[in-house]
Amino acid sequence: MKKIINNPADVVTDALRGLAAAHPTLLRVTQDPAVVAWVGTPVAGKVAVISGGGSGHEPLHSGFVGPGMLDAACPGAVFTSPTPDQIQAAAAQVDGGAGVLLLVKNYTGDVLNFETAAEFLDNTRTVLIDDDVAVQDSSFTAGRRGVGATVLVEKIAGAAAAAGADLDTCARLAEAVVAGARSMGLALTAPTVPHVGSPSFVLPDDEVEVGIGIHGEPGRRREPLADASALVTALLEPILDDLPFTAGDQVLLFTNSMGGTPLLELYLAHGIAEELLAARGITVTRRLVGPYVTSLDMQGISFTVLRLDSALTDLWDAPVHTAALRWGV
Amino acid sequence: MKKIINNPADVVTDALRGLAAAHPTLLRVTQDPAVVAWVGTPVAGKVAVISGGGSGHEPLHSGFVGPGMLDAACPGAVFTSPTPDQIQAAAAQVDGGAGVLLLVKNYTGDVLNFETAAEFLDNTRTVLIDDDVAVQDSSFTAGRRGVGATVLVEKIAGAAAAAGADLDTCARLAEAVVAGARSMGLALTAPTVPHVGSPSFVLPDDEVEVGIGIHGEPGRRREPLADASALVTALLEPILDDLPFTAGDQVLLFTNSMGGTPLLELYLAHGIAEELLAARGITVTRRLVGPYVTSLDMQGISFTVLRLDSALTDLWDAPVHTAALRWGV
Amino acid sequence: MGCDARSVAAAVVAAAGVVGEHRDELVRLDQAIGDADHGENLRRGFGFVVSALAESTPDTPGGVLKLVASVLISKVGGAAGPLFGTAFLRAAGAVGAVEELTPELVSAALGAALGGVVARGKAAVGDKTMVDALAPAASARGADIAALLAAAAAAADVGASSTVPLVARKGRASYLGERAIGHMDPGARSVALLLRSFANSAAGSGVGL
Amino acid sequence: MGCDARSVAAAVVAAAGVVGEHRDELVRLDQAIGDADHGENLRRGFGFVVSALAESTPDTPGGVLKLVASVLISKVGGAAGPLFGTAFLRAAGAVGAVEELTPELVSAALGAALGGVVARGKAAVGDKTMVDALAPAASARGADIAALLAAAAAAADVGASSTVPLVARKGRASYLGERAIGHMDPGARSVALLLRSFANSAAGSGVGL
Ligand SMILES: Nc1ncnc2c1ncn2[C@@H]1O[C@H](COP(=O)(O)OP(=O)(O)O)[C@@H](O)[C@H]1O
Ligand SMILES: Nc1ncnc2c1ncn2[C@@H]1O[C@H](COP(=O)(O)OP(=O)(O)O)[C@@H](O)[C@H]1O
Ligand SMILES: [Mg+2]
Ligand SMILES: [Mg+2]
Ligand SMILES: [Mg+2]
Ligand SMILES: [Mg+2]
Repeated sequence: MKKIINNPADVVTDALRGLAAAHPTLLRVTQDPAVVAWVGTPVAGKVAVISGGGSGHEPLHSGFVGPGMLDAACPGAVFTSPTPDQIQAAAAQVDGGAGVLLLVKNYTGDVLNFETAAEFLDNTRTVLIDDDVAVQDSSFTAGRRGVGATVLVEKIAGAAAAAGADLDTCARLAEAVVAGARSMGLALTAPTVPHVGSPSFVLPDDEVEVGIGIHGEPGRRREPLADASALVTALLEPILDDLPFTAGDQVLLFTNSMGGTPLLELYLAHGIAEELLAARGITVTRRLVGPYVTSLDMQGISFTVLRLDSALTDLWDAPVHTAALRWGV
Repeated sequence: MKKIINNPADVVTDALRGLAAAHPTLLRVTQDPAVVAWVGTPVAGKVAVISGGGSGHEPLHSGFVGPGMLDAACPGAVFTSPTPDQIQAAAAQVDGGAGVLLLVKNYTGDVLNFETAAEFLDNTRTVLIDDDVAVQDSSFTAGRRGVGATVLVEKIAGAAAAAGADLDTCARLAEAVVAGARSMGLALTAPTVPHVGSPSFVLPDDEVEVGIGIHGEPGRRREPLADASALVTALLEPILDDLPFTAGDQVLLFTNSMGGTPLLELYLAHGIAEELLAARGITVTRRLVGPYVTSLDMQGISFTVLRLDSALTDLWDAPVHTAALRWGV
Repeated sequence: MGCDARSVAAAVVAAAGVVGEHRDELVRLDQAIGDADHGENLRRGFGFVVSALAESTPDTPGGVLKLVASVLISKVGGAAGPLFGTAFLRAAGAVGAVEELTPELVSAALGAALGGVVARGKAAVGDKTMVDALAPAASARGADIAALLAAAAAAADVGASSTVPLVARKGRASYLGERAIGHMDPGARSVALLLRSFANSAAGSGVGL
Repeated sequence: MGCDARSVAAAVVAAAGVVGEHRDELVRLDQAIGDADHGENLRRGFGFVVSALAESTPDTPGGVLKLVASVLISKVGGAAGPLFGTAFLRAAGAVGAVEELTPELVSAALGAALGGVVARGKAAVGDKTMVDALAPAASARGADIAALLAAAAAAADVGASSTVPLVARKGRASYLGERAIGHMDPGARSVALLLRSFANSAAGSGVGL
């Protein structure tokens, strides 16, 4: 394993120390339990927006803490949902008296730990994010995973809270984003988890994993490596057909790197995706391109498409100041 | 080779199409010759700031085009300096009548091509960037490479131009940044150039290349893989000793990913670097952490340290709106 | 020698050792069909449990089980933290405040643990989760605690093995569809390991647990 | 048959073919001590040259050389684009507007090319660059153009080989220090390849180039 780390058991603690050092005027980082909060919290009378999840997906979630987005993030161990302790500590730090919105990616561990924390908290609402069309949706299973849409939910709910919306409204908007967003990803290589030391799966040089999540789990199927146009199509068609997105829709197109993909390839893929959407009569009015929801060093991409209306667009455009996403301020 | 591309010969063209699609209100992208310009150019009476270089270092340089930074960037083929045609076309597009500042990384190819272009242009100033302490400085050699400091030069010169400084002043400030900045990097893995298809070098699992550049060239020496503290020290000590930086200095610390390094590791390294500088009595007053000067999918890091005074700090803090760097606007 | 708080605590410490020994195996199982953290999660969690017990051991078996529960819930995260935590919490509830466990109480504890896991995770037998090991274990019977736990451990082993050919309906392996076939569920394996360790402790200490 | 614009153009087209055949070799040489683009840069550049010549062939040897120069300068980039471009540009200047080349003019062209490369790149013999191939080539002599170019190509081959044991002082290989030892300079190799191809064209066409 080649990593720039000291003790593998301490990577999250050590990285949080670096995060705190890098953003002293923006973030307040506490360890044990680990919480990354905006220095301006609590904001009296504002709904507090909290998310969290396993580490290894950076900048998710800590990179999205700041005015206009998350009040706090709870980083778990690598690929491990945070504990109720962390979530309760985060809520105690940032609750401004107007309620706490918990944005939770739909994984068993995340759901259970946020559920436990919520039992100890007053006036919370939980919104589950489950946008991954690679997973069959069914009430008999764990259901769809939360992946790329998480960033969009966090941005839009965070903007609503910043604008003074109440807890119900923030939750409703977050749910609207979840309802209108679909994602799918593929991997060219597997990530290497620091406490494991070997790649999470082994992929031959001429194959890709299609339908991957963000935890190094193998995908739904392996396919031969194809050219960018074919790969982009293999991801976008299931996304568009699922909601479905149809001609006349206005959408946000989010082209995400899984971590190790060069920006050159990411923009190349984004260009193909824009052409594919245009050919379907779907108008891209907002876009996000970059490594935002990653899986350590995994090479691969995912797309998220979100149907926009003017309210969501305005909230997307609203000022945000975080380590990883910033505009208007 | 596993890449999300179509024809390897078209990667830059295809990626530029995606870049244009991703940033329609910010960037104006022309092909053949390839130029990425801010849509607001030319700005009458403002010094135009232009940079460029081989592709494969994204977001450098195209991701730094926009108000407050570059007026235009000239992306060459992968790891190949741009042609004089591109540079002349860029100047023709963005020259606002107050002169053109050419920011050039010190590589033979970049120097020669910008030199040729400048012969055809009126009222230009060229500033060479050569911050890499891994290379021995000598007037009998190609001299030091331009690496991480490039972002800092582009930001500060761009801010000066935006504030109305004249060509001489902009050039002087760019030179001040070059004079006060030092960098060094290491790699855990080699990049794979699309038109080659195999990694640029082969590195055993327990070795790192120390003193690498940003073109997949091997480094100055190989060393055993060590823990993060040792690796960070191996990069920072030569940087600090070179200028030298001394107790009492106020600096900007730029912790850069070579492309494939997880943000978790990057922040971890940044934290160690902050501690090391603090132990030397050097005060970090500004920081930048992220993948800004990359070498395709290479895993590795580099540090750049820039001595700041209040003028440089103000220019660093000035609003900037580009694809990859944005604040205050 | 009765099965008091001290012996329960000793059994938990011994189980923590077993978890440590099998950490890599559990990581590997989770790497195949999950996210490769199960072994590390349990190692970390039981490490905290051992520290907590070293600091102060509660004076009833139920107190020990409750301490284990609260450490696992608050320190582990992931799916295993809340699920194992809930199992120990319900087990603690089932044994109440008695000074010494009986076979009936152990049986009740296992049933309560299963009930807790099912209540939280909503998995049924056959979904390829720890329930596939815990459910048969909870039905085991025995004349004394050692015999009961030996039977439970044996049943859990069989249950864990039964997950190999299954497609998963719960947990992370459910994302894989058919590709989960052929791999043992890591949580089922860890349940079997814990029960085997508890059974060994019970057998070693002579009478009960 | 004299060495007119048409034969010079044909020699350039043939050289483009040789560059294409050796593209991977040149990439490999540059991968070892540079950035792995030299073969691709020359392939791309000479591809444009061939297209430009196909569109319209200038009517003097100097005109052809100047067209080659301007395509290489404007289309290649990197170090090789301006350096080879300058070489051809100076060569064009040296032969002027004559209709047919003579051995003296070819010799002058090689000398001018070398002068141009040195003026721009400031490398001396022994710095492990294309100068190590071009300098000995420029000193070659011959009774006719074919003989002259054959001598130049042979000298360039020796010069290219002489770069193997060197530490580089110019170009990208200079960043490697001692680690550049044992590798041939890619630009020196491509100079040798071009001159060998020109020599073959000259020999093939009977008299001159
Ligand atoms: N809904 C569920 N019900 C019961 N057990 C479950 C459920 N979901 C997951 N598990 C168990 O949890 C184990 C995984 O634990 P762990 O790897 O620690 O958490 P995570 O899946 O969050 O990474 C699985 O092997 C399975 O036995
Ligand atoms: N200063 C110089 N003078 C002469 N030749 C040089 C100089 N610098 C580089 N070269 C030649 O250029 C070659 C590299 O060309 P190329 O790979 O196309 O450009 P780059 O180095 O920009 O990637 C080297 O092998 C060397 O022969
Ligand atoms: Mg996990
Ligand atoms: Mg190059
Ligand atoms: Mg797991
Ligand atoms: Mg090269």
